[in-house]
Amino acid sequence: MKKPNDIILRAVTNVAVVIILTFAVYLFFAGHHNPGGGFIGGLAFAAALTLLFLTYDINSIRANFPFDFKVLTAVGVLIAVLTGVGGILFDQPFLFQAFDYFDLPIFGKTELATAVLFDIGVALAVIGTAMVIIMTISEDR
Amino acid sequence: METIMSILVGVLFTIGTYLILTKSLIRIILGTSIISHGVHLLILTMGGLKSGGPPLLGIGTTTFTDALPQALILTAIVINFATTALFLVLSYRAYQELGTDNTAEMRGDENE
Amino acid sequence: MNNLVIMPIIVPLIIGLVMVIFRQRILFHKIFSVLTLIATGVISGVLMYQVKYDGIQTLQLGGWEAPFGVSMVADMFSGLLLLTTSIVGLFCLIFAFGSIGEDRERHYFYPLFLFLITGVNGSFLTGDVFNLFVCFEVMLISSYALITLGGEKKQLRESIKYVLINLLASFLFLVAVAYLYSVTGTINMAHLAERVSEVGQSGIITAVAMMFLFVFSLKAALFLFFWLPGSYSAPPTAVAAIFAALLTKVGIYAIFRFFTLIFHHQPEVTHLIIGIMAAISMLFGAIGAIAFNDIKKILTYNVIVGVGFILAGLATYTSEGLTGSIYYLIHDMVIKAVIFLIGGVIIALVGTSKLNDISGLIKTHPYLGWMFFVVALSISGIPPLSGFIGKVYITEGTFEVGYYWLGAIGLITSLMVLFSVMKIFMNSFWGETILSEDMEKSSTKGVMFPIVALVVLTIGLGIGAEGLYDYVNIAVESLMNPSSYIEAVLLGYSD
Amino acid sequence: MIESLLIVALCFLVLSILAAVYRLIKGPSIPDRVQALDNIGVNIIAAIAIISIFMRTSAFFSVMLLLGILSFIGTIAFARFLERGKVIESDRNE
Amino acid sequence: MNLTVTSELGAGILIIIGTLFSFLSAIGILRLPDVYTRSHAASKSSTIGVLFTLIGTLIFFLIHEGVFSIRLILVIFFVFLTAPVSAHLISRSAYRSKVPMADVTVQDELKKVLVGKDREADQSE
Amino acid sequence: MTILHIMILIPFVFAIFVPLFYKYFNKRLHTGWFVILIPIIIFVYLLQLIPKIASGATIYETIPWIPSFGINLDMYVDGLSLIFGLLITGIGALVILYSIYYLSKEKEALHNFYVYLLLFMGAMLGLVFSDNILVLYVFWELTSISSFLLIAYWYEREKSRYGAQKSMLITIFGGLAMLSGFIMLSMITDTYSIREMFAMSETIIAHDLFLPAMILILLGAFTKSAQFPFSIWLPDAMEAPTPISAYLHSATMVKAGIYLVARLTPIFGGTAEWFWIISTVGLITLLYGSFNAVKQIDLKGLLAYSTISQLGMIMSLLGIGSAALYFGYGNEAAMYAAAITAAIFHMINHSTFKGALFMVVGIVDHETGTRDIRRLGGLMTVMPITFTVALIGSFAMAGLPPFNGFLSKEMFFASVVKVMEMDAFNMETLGVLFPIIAWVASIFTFIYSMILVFKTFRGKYKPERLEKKAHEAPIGMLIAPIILASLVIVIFFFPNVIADLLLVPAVAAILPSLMEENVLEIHISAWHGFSAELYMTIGVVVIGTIMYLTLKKWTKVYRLYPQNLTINALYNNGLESSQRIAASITNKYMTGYTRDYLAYIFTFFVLLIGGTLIVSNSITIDLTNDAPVNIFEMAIILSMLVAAFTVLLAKSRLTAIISLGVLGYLVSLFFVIFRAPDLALTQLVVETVTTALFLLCFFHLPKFKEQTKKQKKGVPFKPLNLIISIAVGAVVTVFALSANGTQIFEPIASYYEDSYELAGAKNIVNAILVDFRGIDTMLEIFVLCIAALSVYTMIKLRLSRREK
Repeated sequence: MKKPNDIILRAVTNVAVVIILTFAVYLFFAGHHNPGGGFIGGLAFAAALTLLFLTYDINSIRANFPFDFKVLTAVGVLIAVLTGVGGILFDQPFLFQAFDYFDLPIFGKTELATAVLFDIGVALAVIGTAMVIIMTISEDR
Repeated sequence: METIMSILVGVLFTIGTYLILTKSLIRIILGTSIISHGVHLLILTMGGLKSGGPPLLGIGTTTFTDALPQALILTAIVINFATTALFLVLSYRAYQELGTDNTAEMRGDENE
Repeated sequence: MNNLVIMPIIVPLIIGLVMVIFRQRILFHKIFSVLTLIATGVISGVLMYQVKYDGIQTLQLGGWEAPFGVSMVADMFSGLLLLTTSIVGLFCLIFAFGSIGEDRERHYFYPLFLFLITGVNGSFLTGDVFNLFVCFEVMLISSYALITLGGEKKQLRESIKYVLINLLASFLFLVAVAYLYSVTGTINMAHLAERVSEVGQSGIITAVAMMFLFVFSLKAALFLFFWLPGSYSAPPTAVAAIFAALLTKVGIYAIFRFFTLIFHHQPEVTHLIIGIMAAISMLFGAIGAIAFNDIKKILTYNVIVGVGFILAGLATYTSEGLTGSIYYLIHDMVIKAVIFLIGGVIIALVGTSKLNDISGLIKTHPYLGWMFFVVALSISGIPPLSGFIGKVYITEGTFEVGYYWLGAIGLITSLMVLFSVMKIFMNSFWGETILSEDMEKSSTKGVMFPIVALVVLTIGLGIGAEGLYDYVNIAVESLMNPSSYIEAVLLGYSD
Repeated sequence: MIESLLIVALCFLVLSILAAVYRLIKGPSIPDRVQALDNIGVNIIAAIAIISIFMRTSAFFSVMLLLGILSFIGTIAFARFLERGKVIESDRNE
Repeated sequence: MNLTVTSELGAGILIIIGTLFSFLSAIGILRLPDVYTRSHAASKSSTIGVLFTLIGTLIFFLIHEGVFSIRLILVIFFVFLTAPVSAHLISRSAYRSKVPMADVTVQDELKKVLVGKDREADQSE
Repeated sequence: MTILHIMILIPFVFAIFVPLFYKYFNKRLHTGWFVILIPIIIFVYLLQLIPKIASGATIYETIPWIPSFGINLDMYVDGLSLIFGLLITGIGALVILYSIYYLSKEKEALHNFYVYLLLFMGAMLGLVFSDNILVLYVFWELTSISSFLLIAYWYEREKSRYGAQKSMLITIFGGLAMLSGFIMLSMITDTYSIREMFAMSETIIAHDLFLPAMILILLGAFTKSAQFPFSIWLPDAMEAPTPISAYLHSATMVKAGIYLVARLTPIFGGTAEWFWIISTVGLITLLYGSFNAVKQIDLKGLLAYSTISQLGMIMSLLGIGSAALYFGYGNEAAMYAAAITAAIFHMINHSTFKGALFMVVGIVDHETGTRDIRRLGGLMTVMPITFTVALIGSFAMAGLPPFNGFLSKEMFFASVVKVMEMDAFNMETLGVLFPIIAWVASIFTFIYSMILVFKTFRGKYKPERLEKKAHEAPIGMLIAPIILASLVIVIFFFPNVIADLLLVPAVAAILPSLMEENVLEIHISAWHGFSAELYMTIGVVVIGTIMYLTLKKWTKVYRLYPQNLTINALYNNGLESSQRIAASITNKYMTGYTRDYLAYIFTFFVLLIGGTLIVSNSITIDLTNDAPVNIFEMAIILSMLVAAFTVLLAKSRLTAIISLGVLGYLVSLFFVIFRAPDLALTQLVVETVTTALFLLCFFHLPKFKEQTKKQKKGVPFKPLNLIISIAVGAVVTVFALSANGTQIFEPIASYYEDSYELAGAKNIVNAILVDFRGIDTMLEIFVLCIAALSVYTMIKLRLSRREK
C-alpha cells in the first residue's frame, strides 16, 4: 500500500515541537510562582516527544535520545529523594527545602531553592515514565 | 453550585459503576476513568467552590480558594494516570494471553 | 524531630532505584536487597528502642509543623509491624533467590520487592490520611507489578480482578478523604483525632468512619475478600508469601489506626460493625478453607480467617483484645509467609496443588513435613506456638465485652483452620509415597533456610512471648490512650 | 458592561459546544466525532479566555496554550489511528 | 469615554464577533451533510472565532491590566498553525477509512488516484 | 529450675536427642532402652515424694514463662496429681519396655515413635502438675497432638489417618471449648491459678458465667475422656500401635478428663448442675460403652469400648462424689466422699488391668497376626502365660474377686445405692435410675470380659485362619503385662496400702473441706457383709453368665439399630457433607467472575454507608452556603452528562474514547472555573496522554463489535446492575451533600496562604506539592516510576510464551 505522505504534518510538527518544548521549559520554571511545575513541565515535554513519535517513528527519534528512559525515570526519582536526604545531612528533617535570594550578575535578584532540584527530579521521572510506557506499548507487536 | 456538583458527581459514579459492572474490559477501564473524574470533582467540591481567587499569590487577589484539595487532586490525578496506564496494558496483555476481553470468561478453571 | 523515622521508607526506595539503574547486576541486586532489609530491620529495632524510652517518635517532613506538613509517626505499634515486615520480607526474599528464576530477576524483581516494602513501611509510618493513600498506592502498584511479573495466563487473569478491585478501593479512599476534609477540615491523623474528640463522634463523622472502614476492609480483605483467593494463588511462591504476610496487614493496620486513634468514641456501633464483619470473614474464610482439596485455595482462604480473627480483637476495643490482636498480627505475618512458602515448595515438588494427587512426601522430605506440621499447629493457635497468646487474649477480649458469639466463632474457625491445614499435611505428607526423589519437578535445595528460619521464629514467638510483652504492652497502651499520639504529633498545637 | 457582553459571548460558546456534543453523539462516523472533540477543544480555549476576563486573572493563559497543543496532539493521534490502526510506529520503513 | 472603557468595549465586541463565528461554525457542524463539509465549517470558522476571541482578550488584558501576554500570542499562533493540519488529517483519515460522502457530492477526484490500491482493513469500525 | 520442673521438662529435652540415638545406636541397641530411662527416673522421683504428700504436705514450685500475662510454669504436687504422675511414668515405663519387643528395630521408624511418646509423656506430666490453667491447656493440647501423631504412626494406612484426624478434631474441639471456659473462669477470678480459684468457689458459682464456663470446661473433659457422645474417636484411635493404645488410650491420656473433673471439683462441686451433668454423662457413657463393647469383633475395639464404659463409670463416680461438697462437712459428706475414693481407686485399678489386657491383645495380634475374635480361639494351650494374664485382667474388669476390679466395683455399687437416698438435686425422683443403669452396664461388662478371654483363648484352635503360626510371646514382651497382672492381685489383697499412701491425699485434694474436718477415713475391704452391692455383684455374675452362654441368640438385637444413625455415621456424614456444603457455599459466591465480586462490594457499600447515613440521621442538605451557578456552568454540566452517557452507550470504542476525551476537557474547564489552574493543566495533559495510551492499546485490543454483534445496543442492559449503580451514585451524592452541609471545622488551608514567606513560592498549590507535602509528590513520581517498570515488564516478560 502506498503510505500517506505526511509533509504538511511534518512541517507543522517541526515548528510545533519547538514551541511545545519551549513552553514545557517555561512551565517548569514558572511552577514556583505561576501555574506549572515539574510535573506539568515534564508531561508537556513528554507531549512534545509524543508528537514526534506520532509524526515520525520511534527508531528515528530514539537515535536523538539514545538513553534508557527507565534509567531516566529512576534517576529522576532518585534526584527528588536525594534532595530530601540533603536535609538530613544538614541535620534538618527529611525533605527540608531551603531557599534564599541571591544577586546574580545577569539575572538580578534571583531566588534559588532546593525545591527546584526536587522539581527537576519530578520532571525527569515524569518524562521517563511517559516515554517508557508509550515506547514499550508501541514496540509491542 | 456544590449541590449541583454533588449530583453531577453522583451521576458520574452511577455511569462509571454501571460500566464497571459490564463484562467488557475496555468498558471497565472507561468506567474507572469516569469514576476518577467524579472523584476529582468531588474532592474539589468538598473543599468549597469559588470562595476566592486562584491560589496564586502574585496576581493581586486577597482571598484564595482552598489550595489543599487542589494539591491532593493533583497527586490523585497522577497516581490515577499511573494505575490506568498499568491497567490498560494489563488488559491488553490479558487479551493477548487469554484470547478474550470478557471478564465472564476469565473465571479460571479448576484444572490449573 | 527524628530523621530515623523516615529511613524505613527511603532506604529501600533509594536502593531499589539504584538497582533499576544498574539493571543487569543480579548479584548486586541480591546482596543489596538483603542488606536493605537488614537495615530496615535494624532501624525499626532502634526506633522501637527509642519509642520505649523516649516516647513516640515523630518527624515533620520538611520541618513544617503538624497539621500542615506531613507527619511521620513511629509508635510502638508501627515499630512492631515494621520490624516484623523486615524480618518476614527478608526471608521471603531469600526464598526468592532460589526459586524466582533469572527471567524475573532480570525484570526488576528485587527492586519491585523493595518498592513493595517501601509502600508497606510508609503505610505503617505515616501520620497523614492522604499520605496513607499515597503509600497505599506505592504498595499496590508494586504489588500489581509483582503479581503480573512473568505474564503467565493465570497471573494475568487474576491480576485483572485484583487491580480492578483495588483501583475501586483507591477511588473510594479518595472519596472518603474528600468527605473527611469537608467535615473536619484537616487530614492529619492526630489533628483529626483531636478535632473529632472535641465535638464527639456525631452522625456524619460516624458515616465518614464507615467509609474508611469500607475502604480499608477492601484492602484488608475484611469481609470484602472476594479478590483475595484468586490473586494470592496466581503469583510465584515468594510473591504470594509476601502478599499473604504483608498486604492485608496494611489494611488491618489502617483499621487499627483509625479506629483507635480517631473514631473510637462509639465502639458500641463502629467496633461492633467491625466485629460482625470479622465474624463473617472468619466464617466464610474457614468454610472456604475446608471446602477444597487444593493447597493454594486452602492457604488463601486461611488468610481471610486470620484477618477476621485479628480484627475481632479490635472489635472488642479492650486492652486484652488489642494485646491479643497485636500478638496475633505479628504471628500471622510470620506464619502466613512460611505456610505459603512451604505450600509453594510442595507444589513445586509435585507439580500440582491438588491434594488428591500428592501423597507420602514425608519419606523424601521429612524436615519439610515436620516444619509444615509445626506451622499447621501454629496457624490454628495451638500452644505453645506463636498464635496461642493472641488467641487467648482476643478471646478474652471478646468475652469481656460480651461478644461471646465473636469469641465462639473465632475458636470454632480456628478448629476449622486446623482441619484444613491438617488435611494438607495428612494428604500430602502422609500416605503411600508415590513420588521418588528423582521424579520430582524441582528440589528443595536453596529454599529451606528461610523456611527453617521462619519456623524457628514462630516457635520462638510462642515460647518467648514474654520477650515481646513490654513492646506489645506499650503499643496497646498508646492505642488505648490516643492522647499520647496526639501530643507527640501536634506538640500542643490546637485550634 | 463588558460582563453582559461576555455572558452573551459565553452563551454562544456554550451553544457551539452543545452543537459539537450533539455531533459527538450523533456521529455518524468516527472522524465526525474527532472533529467534534477538536472543535470542543477550540471552543474551550475561547471559553477560558472569557473566563479569564471575568476573573481578571492571567493565571489560565498557560491552560489555553496547553489545550491548544494537546488538542492538536490528540487529533493527530486519532487521525493516525484511523488511518493506520497503529498510533506510533517503531520504524516506519518496515 | 476614556481609553479603558473604549478598549473594554472593543475587546467585548471582538469577543462577541469571535463567539459568533464559533456559533456559526457550530451551525455548520450541525447542519452540513457529511464529515468533509463539516470539517470545513469546524476548522475554518471556528479558528476565526477563537482568533477574534483571543485578540479581544489580549487587548483587554493589555489595556485593562497592563499585561502583554506572550502566551496568548502563542496560543493564537499555535491554533493558526495547527487547526488546518488537524482538519486535513481528519478529512484524510475519513476518506481513507471510507467514510461515505454526502449524496449531493458531485465528484470524487481522489478516487482515481487511489483506486485499486487496497488499503488495510478499515480500522475505524 | 527445680527438680520438679526438670522432671517434667526432661522428656521434651530428651525427645530432641532420640533421633540421634536412633541414628547412631539403633542398629546395635533398640532405641527404647534409652528412652525407658526417662520414665523410670521420674517414677522413682515421684515415688520418693509419696511419704511427703501422704503426710498432707504439698509441693509448689514455679518458674516464670510469660510472667507478664501470669502464665508461669506453676507446678503443684498434691495427692491427686501424684497418682496421675505415678500412673503416667509407671505405666509409661512398662509400655516402653513392652514396645521394645513389640516394635521391630529394623522395620519401624522408632525415632518418630519415641519422640511422640516422650512428647506425650512430658505433656501429660505437665498437664497433671500444672496449677496454671493456661499452662494446663498448653499441655492438654500437646497431649492431643501427640496422640494424633501416635495414632497415625503407620501413616500409610488410610484407617490410621482417619482415626488420627477424628481424634484430633474431637479432642481439639474439646480443648478449645475448655480454653474458652478457662478464659471465663479467669475473667471471674482474675487469676490463672487453680488453687487460688478454690478459695473463690462461691464467687464463681454466683457469677453469670458460671454455667457456660462449667459446661465448656466439661466439654473439654468429656471429649478427652471419650464420654458419650464424644466417645467415637476412641475406637478409631485403636489404629495406633498397641503399646500406645495401652498407654494413651486406656491408662493415661483419656484419664486427663477425669483428672480435670477431679481437679475442678473444689470449684464447681456441690452444685446441682455439676452433679447432674457429670453423673448423667458418666452413666450414659458407662451403659453405651459396655453395651457396644459386646458386639465388637475386633479385640482392640472391644477394649476401646470397654475403656469408654469404664471411663464413664469413673466419671459418674466423680459426679456423685461432688455432692459431698454440697453438704460441706459431716458424715453425709463423708458418705459421698466415698464415691470419690472409689473413682480414684477404680482409675488406678483400671489402668492396671486394662493395661495388661491391651498388652495381651497386642501379644495375640503380634503372634497370630489378627485381632478378629471370629478367627481366634483356643490359644490357651499355645500361649498359657498370656492366657493367665488375660484371665486376671478380664476378671478384674468384670469385677470378680480376687482382683482389684472387684473392690472398686463394689464401691461403685455402694455409691450408686447410697446416692438414691440423697435429699438434694431432685434425687428423690430420679435417683433410682442410678443403680439400675450401673447394674445393667455391669452385666454387659461382665459379658464382654468373658468374650475377651474365652473367645480368644478357649474354643477351637483355628491355625488355618491365622496369619502366622501362633506361639508364646518372647519373655520380654510378657514382663510388662505380668507386672501389671500381679499388681491387679496385689492391690486386691493390700488395698489399704494404696488407700493410705495415695487415695487419702488424693481425695483430700479433691475435697479439701473434708480434710480439715478430719472425717476422711478410707478403709477398703473385700468383705463387708451381705450388702446391696454384693447382691448386685452376684446378680451380675448370674445373669451375665446366662447371657454370655446365649450370646448368639440375642446379639441380633444389635442389627436392629440402623447403621447410618450411629454417632460414628453422623460424624462421617457430617464431615463429608460439611466439606460438600462448604464447597457449594463457596462456589456459589466465589464465581471467579469479577462482576459478581464488584456487585457484592457495591451492594455492601450502599448498605453500609447508606445505612449509616440513614440510621445516624446525618442526612442534612443545606443549600445556603452554595456558590452561585450560572447558565454557562449549567450548560457545561449538561454537556458533561451527555458526554458521560455517550461513553456509556457508545457502540464503538472510539466513540467512547472520544467522549471520554470531551469529558476530560470539560472537567478541566471546571477546574478553570473553580480557580484551579494547576489542576486544569495537569488534567489536560493527563487526559491527552491517557487518550493516546488508549489508542495505543486499542491496536492490541478487540473492538466492541465482536461481542455485541447479536444485540443492537452498545452496552447490554442489566436492571440489577443499573439499580446497584444508581444506588452507588445516590449514596455518593447524598453523602456529599450531607458532608457539605455539616462543615464542623475551618479547613487548615489558610496556613498555606503564607507560602511566599514560608516557602518562597507564590503558587500555593506548587508550594504544597513540593514543599509542605513534598513526600506526597516524591511518592507520586515513585508510583509513576513503578508503573513504568511494571508496564515494561508486563510487555517484555512472557514466561508462558517462552515455554512453548
